[in-house]
Amino acid sequence: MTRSQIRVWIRTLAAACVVGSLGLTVVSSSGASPSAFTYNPAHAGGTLKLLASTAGGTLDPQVNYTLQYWQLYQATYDGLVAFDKVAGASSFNVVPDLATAMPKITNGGKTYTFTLRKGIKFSNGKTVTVNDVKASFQRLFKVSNPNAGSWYNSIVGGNACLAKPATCTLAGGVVVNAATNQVVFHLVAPDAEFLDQLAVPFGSILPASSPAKDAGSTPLPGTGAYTFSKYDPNHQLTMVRNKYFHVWSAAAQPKGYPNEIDMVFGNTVESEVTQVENGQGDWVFDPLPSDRLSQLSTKYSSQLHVNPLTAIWYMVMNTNLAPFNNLKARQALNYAINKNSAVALYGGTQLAQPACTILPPGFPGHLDYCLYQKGTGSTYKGPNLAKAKQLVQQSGTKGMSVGVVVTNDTVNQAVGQYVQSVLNSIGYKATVKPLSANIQFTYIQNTKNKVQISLSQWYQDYPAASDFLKILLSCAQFHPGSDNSINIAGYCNHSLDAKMNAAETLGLTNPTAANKAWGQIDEDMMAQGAPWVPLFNPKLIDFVSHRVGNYQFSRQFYMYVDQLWVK
Amino acid sequence: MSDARVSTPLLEVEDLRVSFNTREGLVQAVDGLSISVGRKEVVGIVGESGSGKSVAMYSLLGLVRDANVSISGHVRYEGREILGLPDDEMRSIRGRDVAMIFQDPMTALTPVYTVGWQIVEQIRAHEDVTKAQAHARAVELLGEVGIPDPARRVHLYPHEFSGGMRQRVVIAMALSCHPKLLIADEPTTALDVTTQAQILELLRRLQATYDSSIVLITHDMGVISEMADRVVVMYAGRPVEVGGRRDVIRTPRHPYTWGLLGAVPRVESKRTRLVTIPGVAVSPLDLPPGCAFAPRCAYRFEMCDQRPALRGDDGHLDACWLDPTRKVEIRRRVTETGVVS
Amino acid sequence: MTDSSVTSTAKSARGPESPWRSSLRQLWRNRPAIIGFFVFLVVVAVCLCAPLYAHYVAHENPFTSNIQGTFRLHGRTIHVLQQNTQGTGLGVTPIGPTWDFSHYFLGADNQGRDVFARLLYGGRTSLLIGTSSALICCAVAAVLGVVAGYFGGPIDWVLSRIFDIIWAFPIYLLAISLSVVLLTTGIQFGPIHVGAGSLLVPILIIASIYVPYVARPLRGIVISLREREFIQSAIGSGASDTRILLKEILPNVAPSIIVFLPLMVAFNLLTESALSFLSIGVQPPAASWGTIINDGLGLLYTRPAVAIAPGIMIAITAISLNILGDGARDAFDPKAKLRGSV
Amino acid sequence: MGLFIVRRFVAAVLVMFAISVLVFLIFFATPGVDPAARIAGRSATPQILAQVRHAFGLDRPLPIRYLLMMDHLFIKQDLSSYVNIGDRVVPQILNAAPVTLSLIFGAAVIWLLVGIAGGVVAAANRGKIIDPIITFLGIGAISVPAYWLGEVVLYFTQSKLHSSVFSWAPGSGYVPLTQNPGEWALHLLFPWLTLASLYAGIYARVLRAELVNALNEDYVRTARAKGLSERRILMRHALRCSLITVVTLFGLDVGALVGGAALLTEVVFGLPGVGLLTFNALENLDLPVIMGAVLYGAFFVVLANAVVDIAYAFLDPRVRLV
Repeated sequence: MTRSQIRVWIRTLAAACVVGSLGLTVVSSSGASPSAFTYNPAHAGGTLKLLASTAGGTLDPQVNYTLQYWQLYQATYDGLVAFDKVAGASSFNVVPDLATAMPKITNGGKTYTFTLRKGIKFSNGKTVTVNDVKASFQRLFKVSNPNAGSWYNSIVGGNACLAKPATCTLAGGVVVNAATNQVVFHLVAPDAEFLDQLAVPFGSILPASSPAKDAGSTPLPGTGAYTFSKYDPNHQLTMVRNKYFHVWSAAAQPKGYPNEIDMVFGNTVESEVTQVENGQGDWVFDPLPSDRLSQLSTKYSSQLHVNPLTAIWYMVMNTNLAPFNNLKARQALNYAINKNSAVALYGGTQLAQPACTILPPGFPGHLDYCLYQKGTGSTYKGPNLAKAKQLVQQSGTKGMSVGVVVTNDTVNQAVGQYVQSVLNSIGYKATVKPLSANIQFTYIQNTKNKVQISLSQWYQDYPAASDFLKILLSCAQFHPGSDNSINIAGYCNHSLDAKMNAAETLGLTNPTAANKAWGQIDEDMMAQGAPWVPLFNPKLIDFVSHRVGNYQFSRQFYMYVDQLWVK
Repeated sequence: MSDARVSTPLLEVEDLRVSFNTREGLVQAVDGLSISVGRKEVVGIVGESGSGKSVAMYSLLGLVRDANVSISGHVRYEGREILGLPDDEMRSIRGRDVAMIFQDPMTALTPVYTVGWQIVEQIRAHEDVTKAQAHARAVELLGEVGIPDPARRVHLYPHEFSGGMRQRVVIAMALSCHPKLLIADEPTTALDVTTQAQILELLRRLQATYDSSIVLITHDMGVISEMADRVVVMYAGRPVEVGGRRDVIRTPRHPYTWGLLGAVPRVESKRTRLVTIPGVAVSPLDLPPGCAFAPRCAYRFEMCDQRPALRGDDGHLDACWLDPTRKVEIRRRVTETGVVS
Repeated sequence: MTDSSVTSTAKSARGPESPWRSSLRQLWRNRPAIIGFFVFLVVVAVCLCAPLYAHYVAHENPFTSNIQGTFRLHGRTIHVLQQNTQGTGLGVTPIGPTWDFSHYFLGADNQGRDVFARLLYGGRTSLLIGTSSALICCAVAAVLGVVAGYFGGPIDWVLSRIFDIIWAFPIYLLAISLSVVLLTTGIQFGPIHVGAGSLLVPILIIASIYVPYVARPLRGIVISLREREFIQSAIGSGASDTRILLKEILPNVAPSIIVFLPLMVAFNLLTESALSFLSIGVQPPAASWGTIINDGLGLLYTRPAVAIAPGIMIAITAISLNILGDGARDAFDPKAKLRGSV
Repeated sequence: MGLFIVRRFVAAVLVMFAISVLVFLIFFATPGVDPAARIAGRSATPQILAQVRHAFGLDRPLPIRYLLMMDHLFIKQDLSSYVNIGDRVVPQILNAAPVTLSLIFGAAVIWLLVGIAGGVVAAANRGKIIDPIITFLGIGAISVPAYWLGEVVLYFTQSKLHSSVFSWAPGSGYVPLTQNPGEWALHLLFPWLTLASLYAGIYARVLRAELVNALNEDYVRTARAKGLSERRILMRHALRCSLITVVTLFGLDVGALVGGAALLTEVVFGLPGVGLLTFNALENLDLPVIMGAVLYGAFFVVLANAVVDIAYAFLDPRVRLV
């Protein structure tokens, strides 16, 4: 179950950073994407059975922060805008959803004007009104949305709502006009990622009558093609067709194929795989057990779908604690670790790709470079142990004790033990400390726990370079003594901070140049700070049953559950 | 021995030998016991603990379950050889023809069943009667052995009875099929003095009523003197003196018997101290080749290195090399001084 | 006057023999128990040789990842971890058993480490934990049980209630709760600090959860002893509590403790492996039989030997200890009522 | 009897109180477990964190938090998970209980049959070869780690021999009895056998020892003297008295198992019972579920103790309940 957590967490984005909002708008404002799925009624019907070992927590789309349910929310909830429901790179684009068109952005990027579509109904039969929109954004604060304080407080009145959520009105921030069906957002500052933030499930529009607290396991009505009819976290989550649904934009909310989609909980991963092999289930949510992979890839290769993820596994070193408060020590480890070994531990070359950079390949701003390795060039060739030992010698940290903190699932522990071996081989005395997956992530953030080095992962929220660099490695994200200090390295380089701010500003006017700047920041970060050892960019395997057809993959939310055929 | 046979014996034991093959070696628990029990006769078998008297009785009924035991000799019940009978045939004798009473009434009854249940069980094991009939007989039996309010007490559990009452229950159960022979193994040893007397009185009365024979195993000469018609004194698995009660009590011939008699407190006696037999009982593992009692005997002499045979007259036999006249003399001195040696 | 009394007379006639000697003699004569004892000794000896095997025979360090490693077998160079090349080419499989003592006898685990060498090292850890936790448990239980039984009163009440609480706590849940916490924090007891990864953590956890199971019967024995004449007369003669406890009580409860020991070692061995199996016992890269089984689960479908071999070792060890324990019970304390397991 | 119940009840409440406090303290002594940070989300700002903390009452002093939790668990019965927000603890346990009960019911039938038969056969055949064979099998059964046995069973039934001998063996998981009794039994067959093997070993050994003791008792000699058959002596006298011990053991074992001690079997076979629920909650550090499950488990242990005492009195007329 801990293994599933790796995929469960999705990363957050901090306060206002401005990247290519104009660009996004330009790309998508043409309306429905030409490549939207065409519906083939011959395949409609049936029940799709998804298998997951455990439930993903609360079902409230404004609270839940797991990929497990974000993947399902695509078919059940809509925001004013949505990520394009297409395969391939275009799935990072934002398209209008409940709004008739992309918003009109005025006032130097501080005002967004949407027009709400008419005639759309919630699954409880009530029509969506502008008041529902306003209530939904108020509700974000009332239910203590995880990112209310980092994303949505860019709306005027947001900070007041944070202070007193019970009386949140967002007065002056969200202005609606029932007569014109217009919704106007006023921001405190320009924010290029505001549309992305509206497109993720937190921006879902819910009935104004929804309770002002986390709805937990009670399903809330939505506007999607499906609606949750039943949720028991120990047994099953059931999605059925929303009888009030009609297609208004296939790019934003296409019609789905199965009549019912069930996610069944409580099986072991082993048994899930067996069930899918035997056709008793249609898809395994959890990462596949490594000992089944070779058998699966030989016998069931046509049922396996492998897709690269814009995500990274990395060792993060505490830059404020010996020995890794020494740059040479950090560089030494970068030289010493064989990323190919980490790839092998994750499942081999088909499942992951060695990483040298912070931004994953295919991600905005990614720059191909590889500083610490045997030889030169931008592709990874292997470790340089001699160089590593030399650097350790120079750093004067030789012989120090190092504790490696990892989570206690198989892959993480294996990587932890490998890193321990490497540390020992370059002159440290290393130990591994595996912790429960639920403790580890907060444990390594809190400086009180004096963690020297740990293994962590980062999966994008949405495509923006700042989502990696600024969130994980800027001074503002370092909170000593707190469980929430996502800059785990505690790395603070004011000149790079300034460059990141400059890149954001540049992004408002010239996204291409901005992305180039981000790439340079990435390389500078590794050259000047080396706070991480990037290990690899993982790929995702989806294993589906033989009866499943029409597999489509979104780079944003992964497999489109509702587009699968079971008939 | 043949002289002692007064009528067709009910039970006849001839040269019974019981040995256990233990890790320490061969243990000869019973070494050539021969007795006969006539009808309506009470035979007392007396000896210290470990003298083999109980083992002898258990083995002749097939109650010794040790895998390492070997039993030889002859046991005839009403003239029929019963030693070595298959278990199911033996079972029809046990409990019906021959019943037993055990030393400790506290443990002799199964604790989880009512006394009535246990009596009924025995009746129904041997007789084809209904439960109700058996139950009625159980109540009757309990009344007969002197348990007040038997109709109620038949439903009580063993632990709800006192020791004496429990022994009465055991006796009632033993009598439930009207056995011809009752083997009572130290029936009074675990009881207090007044209860002992009552139980002996009961046995005597029942013996008269039922015309049973009794084999009474005890280490207490006092019990023998009150109950037995004939007496067998055993030491280390061997009979050392056999005879009529009067003969053995009045004119004991074996030094071991003297010791046993000395060990009986007699209220009317002028003596105040008990005679004790010096030394401990000989180990059945390494019995001396000669007289087994010799190591403890104050009067042993060279002859005692050979095993004495049981001999004598008028049905009073003993196994001792001492000259009969010398025995009488020593015996008198012992009785007067109260000192064995 | 049954057959047993015959033999008991036999014994007493042979003259006094110390009960210890006679018990030991009886144990020595119990052939299965002695076989069990020797099997256990062999397992211990083999496991103690782990470093020799790893260094001189296998030439592998079983605690260092060997992901890119190769070795030569029958003149061919073989990768310890093999990338799957069939179908979609997913997965990396370690080599399986070579049945060659000098090269990966039982194959490699997912880090390319020699499973057989780890099995031997794991045995050292498992046996160390099983034995030392049993010793600690029995020692603590003896002290608490004797104190509770001897002094009675409020001390007894408090100790008995503590036993009740631990008793009512589902045993694995207690162990798991403690493990989850202690594996994060380690143990801080005054100036003594035990690191979270230390073997002392599982040792102390396992020792403490079983204390009531041993202490309760001992308390009962002491309570009944206290009523016996020789203790009463010792108390009457004014002997100090310490003296009575050491001279009178302890020799009388010692046989029971001896009977408990081998069985507790077996229990604790099984408990350790269960906790390690749930990955809350011995922490990597240290190996115990339980952790190797846990490692092996990820390879069950491709390399079952990794998970099966340590289980067989656990079973052999526990069987030998249980047979020895049965013999010890027959010899020292035939009346002791012990469960086969906890 | 009335007094007995009162005393037992008071003792149970005290023990459960102590356990709940213990769980509570163990939980909050662990760094990194503060559920607020996990509930709030990965990069929640301090304000959001404070709101969450307040909403869950995590900013109150420990004793108050304890009382609040007990209030939610017992009085309001709406205590809900920290992980699956809104998922109430009490129904979770009630949903898991039938799975555990199914597992234990079947296993208990098997282990009682096998264990009692084994013990009786061994005791009745002392001195023959079958006795040491049964004894050795019993020792073997208790010496094999149950979870490992489960895994090996899974390996053979699901992988190694799945295409031949065990092609009928279903995958792991649970099918409710009400849904399909056949599948229910089929899915539980291997978990039953695995769990039962350990206990059958224990029971055969214990029963054999008890029977051998009983067969040396005076009352057995009396029964023989009564002329009863060996079979009747064994079954009606020796076995009946030995059953007191077996029933005691059985009560305590079932109590512990219902309370979650079947955890390893449930984990290995993926049966969503109380043990697995508790284990997952412990892995997730989901205090409300841990608290509920541990108290539930402790309740059954305490209850089993009381039931055993009553059964004891019923089986052994010498015992009085005080």
